[in-house]
Amino acid sequence: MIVFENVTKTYDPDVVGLQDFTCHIGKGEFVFLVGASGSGKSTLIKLVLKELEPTEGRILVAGRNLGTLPQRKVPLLRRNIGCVFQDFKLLPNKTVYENVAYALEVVGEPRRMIRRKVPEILNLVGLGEKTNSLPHEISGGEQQRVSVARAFVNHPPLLLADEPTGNIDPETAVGIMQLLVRINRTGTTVVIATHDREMVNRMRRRVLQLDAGRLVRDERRGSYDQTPDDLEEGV
Amino acid sequence: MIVFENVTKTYDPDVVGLQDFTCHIGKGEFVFLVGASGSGKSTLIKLVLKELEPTEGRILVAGRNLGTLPQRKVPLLRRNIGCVFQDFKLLPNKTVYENVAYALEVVGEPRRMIRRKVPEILNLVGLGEKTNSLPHEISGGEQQRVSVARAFVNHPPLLLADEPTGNIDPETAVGIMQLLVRINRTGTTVVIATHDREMVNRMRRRVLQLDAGRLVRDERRGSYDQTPDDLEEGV
Amino acid sequence: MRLGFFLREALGSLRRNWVMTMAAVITVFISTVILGSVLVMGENLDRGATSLENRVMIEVFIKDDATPQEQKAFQQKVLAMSQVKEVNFVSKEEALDRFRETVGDYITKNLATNPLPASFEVYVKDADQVDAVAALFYDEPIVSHTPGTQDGVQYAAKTVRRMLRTIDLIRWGMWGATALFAAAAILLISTTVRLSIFARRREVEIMRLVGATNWFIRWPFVIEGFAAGLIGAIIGALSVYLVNWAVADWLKNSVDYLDAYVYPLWWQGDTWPLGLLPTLALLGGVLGAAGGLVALRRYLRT
Amino acid sequence: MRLGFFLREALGSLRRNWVMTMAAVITVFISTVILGSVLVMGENLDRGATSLENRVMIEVFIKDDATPQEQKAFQQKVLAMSQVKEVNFVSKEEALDRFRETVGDYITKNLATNPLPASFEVYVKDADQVDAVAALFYDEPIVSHTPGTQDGVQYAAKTVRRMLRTIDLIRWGMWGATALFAAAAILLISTTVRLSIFARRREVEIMRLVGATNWFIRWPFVIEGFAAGLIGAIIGALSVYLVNWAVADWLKNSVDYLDAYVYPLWWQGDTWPLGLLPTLALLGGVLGAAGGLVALRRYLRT
Ligand SMILES: Nc1ncnc2c1ncn2[C@@H]1O[C@H](COP(=O)(O)OP(=O)(O)OP(=O)(O)O)[C@@H](O)[C@H]1O
Ligand SMILES: Nc1ncnc2c1ncn2[C@@H]1O[C@H](COP(=O)(O)OP(=O)(O)OP(=O)(O)O)[C@@H](O)[C@H]1O
Ligand SMILES: [Mg+2]
Ligand SMILES: [Mg+2]
Repeated sequence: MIVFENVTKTYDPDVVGLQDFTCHIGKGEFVFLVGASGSGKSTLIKLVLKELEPTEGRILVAGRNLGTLPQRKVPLLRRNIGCVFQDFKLLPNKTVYENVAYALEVVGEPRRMIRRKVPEILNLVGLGEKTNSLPHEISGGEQQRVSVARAFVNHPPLLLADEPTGNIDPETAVGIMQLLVRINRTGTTVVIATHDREMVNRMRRRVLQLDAGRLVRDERRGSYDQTPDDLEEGV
Repeated sequence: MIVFENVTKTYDPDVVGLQDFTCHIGKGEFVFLVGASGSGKSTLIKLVLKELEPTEGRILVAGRNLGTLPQRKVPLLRRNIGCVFQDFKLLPNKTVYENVAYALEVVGEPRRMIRRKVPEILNLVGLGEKTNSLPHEISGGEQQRVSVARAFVNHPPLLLADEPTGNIDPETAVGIMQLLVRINRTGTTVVIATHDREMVNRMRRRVLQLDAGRLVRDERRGSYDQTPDDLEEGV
Repeated sequence: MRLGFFLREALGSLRRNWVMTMAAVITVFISTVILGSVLVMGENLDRGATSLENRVMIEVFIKDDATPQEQKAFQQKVLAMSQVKEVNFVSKEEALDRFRETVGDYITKNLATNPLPASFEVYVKDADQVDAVAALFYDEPIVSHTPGTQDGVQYAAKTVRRMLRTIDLIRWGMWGATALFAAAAILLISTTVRLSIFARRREVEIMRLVGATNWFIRWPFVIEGFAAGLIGAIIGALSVYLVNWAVADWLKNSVDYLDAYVYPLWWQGDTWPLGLLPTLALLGGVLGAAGGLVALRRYLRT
Repeated sequence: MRLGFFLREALGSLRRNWVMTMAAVITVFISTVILGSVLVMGENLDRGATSLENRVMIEVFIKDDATPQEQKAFQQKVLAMSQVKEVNFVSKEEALDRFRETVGDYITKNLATNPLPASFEVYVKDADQVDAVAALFYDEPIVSHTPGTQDGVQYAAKTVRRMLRTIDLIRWGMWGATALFAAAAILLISTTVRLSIFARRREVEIMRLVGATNWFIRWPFVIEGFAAGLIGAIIGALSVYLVNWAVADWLKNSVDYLDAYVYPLWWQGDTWPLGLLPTLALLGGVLGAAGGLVALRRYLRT
């Protein structure tokens, strides 16, 4: 689903975002992306969305080379990727409902379907009562869940989540994670950047660890922290 | 330091923010504020900053009644409160350095002092190298740490932190917490809204738990979760 | 269905971003008022100039011994000329009467005979041709010249030339002003639109990240710009119309001698097939929409 | 020190928010150009009108039997009048010469004697007073009336009245236009400033939450508005000056007969102590700053 080949991303004044990063994420995988603050997790996600261009290297998403993908095909790419953004990226002038519906409008979903799907997903993330609130009228965690709902509502084949539970209490977070797992079971590839040690340790899924833009660990059933055992099993 | 007396805050269409909330936080205390997403933690913090007015009840901060505090005294109040905002609230057109320096400019700190204090605090939160970056050029966790630095730099007598570690990896988070504890030892009152179960459980400080705007637990050496024991000890 | 969505988006946005909506409407409104005023004033000046031009007259003095038949024949010949609009005959007696009116009795009383010749007043269609037309009469046998001169054909050559030059100047000035104000209007509107889209650049960025195509993002903005522009321009055009109407009315009633020069103009079907002010209104809408398109370009690249 | 901070803030912000800076500068620029053009045109019209007024003349015809002493005495008496600016004497011979020039030899040749009286041409200081001044001469013994009339004192009463009315109209129109365009300029500038502060309302909110007092927030915005306004207005005022100068120059060279009516105006020390265009430039700055202040109010309350 996602292939990174020797990808390097440096920001203007030699700030390293990602350094010689190579990895392969198969269709239907469930991957945690961990690493200290500033280690390059968001950079990686932005690269997959073609929000950023890599300085070097090649990125393939669903078999398409992002480097040669023409600009006018980018919306199509993004419609097939659900993304929970670290800073939510909600449209400030749209209600919770409209924000989620927008992702469906974009793909030309008929209104009838939108009217059914949006409340469904909002109930699922526990926002049934905030349908008509504007983003600035709801709490941080609620905003984050709107972002989660918008990323899900499309049932995209690829789901990227950048710290989707950072502003959510552990219980709700578990609910969100269960949702992600359920979605993963239907065949969706899921990539989650997170700092939630407990969650990662409990789920024991594939873990990619970044450090200063480099891949330092890639375990099939990893934990949040790098243990000596893990180290041998891993890269 | 902070006194809430039967404070109720309802948002426009009978959305409850805080409901009949009464509590007393003494000078020099270190308090965790926990509760599910949307339970009213941020509302409480906004009330202390007089960013919001309570619908009912009385709030005293450092002995001053916020209800009768004239508008022109509000800046003075806020200068004596350091606040880490859930959404960071960095000035988008100012560099990391300028953002932190702004909190000192506001109180009329001489430039010489600013030039010394700001790099100091930035090094402390691990941002020594991002001094001249703009907020959109740094990662989520780095932004959060700028917000933390800005709240600290003043050495205010009261420090409010709204999920100050939500976007930060556990290790850096521990560092931030140690910083908070150190600041608390110098006599600063610290109130932290958080979802970080591990942290709360490890620190064993006073915990206030909110549920749908109501205070449901107030323990002197509490944990994140409400245990039957705690329940007896508490409210 | 998609159109419905775009319309809803645009209207919702107009309502929610009313500071920006107001800014766009006000800017277009003022631009329309300014441009409309200039156009209306220019048009009035132009008409005034034309009516001045229409007064350019050539006096052709007739020999006292010309027979009525000769006079008649000459008059018909002149009338048949393509450049000539109108010909009046002024008899010797009429000429003396007019002279008496202007200089007073005490001069005409002193005259032994009537020294004034009869004349034809020839009005040309186009003031530019007055020289050419006058030249045609010089050699007519019926015309009375002082020997050795051509003073039997008289017209205010210098005055006509000045007038034509002044009219030209006024027309140039008018076109210059119109061009200047039109450019100013376009610049103002595009500045406001650019500013309001700048204020919403983050929104645009989010829409792109969620997979919206460029046109999916553009349409609501275009509709929005068009609506705001149209509203502003309609209010502006109406204001111009009302003020123009009121001023024309007031001038007509209070400044009787001027009334030939004040035309209430809002339709002007000949030069503006859609009407002057409706065109302005439409233009406001189109400018608003185009401004939106242009301003969006920056945020839709890459 | 604080001033230094505010200045740095303002300049940094002008640089970083250059879309907004440009918008403010362009808006003030256009406003200044429009307002400046109107003021300059108005001033020219006003001067033209004044010079027309100065030509208002009363002709006082003198009895043929008046002695030179009587004439002298009368002339001095008239000159002493406070409303009178100038008096010229026109002898019978001059009058005939002038008459010959206008009507041609063939009439004067027919005259047995010189029927034209000598006259004084009296120029009044203020065209409004022409009636009153003329009335003063009616009963002078030296004045030659046709018995039973007062036609020995003549002035183009109807023409003067029309002229005065037209001049009044033009002045009114000019003031109206100036007021209109000034209002438009203020509205435009305040709209742009409001829009750019709207785009930065979140910033203002953050500053307040960090404990900045209202004036601490305001100063940089005010300085910013002043600077942007000043820059725009200076460019605008310079443009008006250059265009005005070029047009005046061109008109002077190409339209000789008009040159009395074209004044290059940019200083105008009498009506504008600081100079017309410098005042406009300063006004731009002040408007920018004031606009910033007013627009901020909304976000600085509560
Ligand atoms: N401006 C507002 N207008 C209307 N309702 C609001 C507003 N701000 C908050 N609320 C509502 O008030 C309740 C409490 O919000 P608050 O932000 O205090 O929650 P919180 O405890 O901080 O949650 P989180 O952990 O998700 O940040 C929520 O239900 C929220 O939707
Ligand atoms: N637009 C940018 N310009 C310059 N440097 C940037 C930019 N975006 C990110 N960086 C830098 O690149 C590095 C990686 O950033 P990234 O956002 O990928 O980190 P992250 O792993 O998501 O961190 P966090 O957990 O704090 O969100 C950081 O050092 C950051 O400062
Ligand atoms: Mg990140
Ligand atoms: Mg909160």
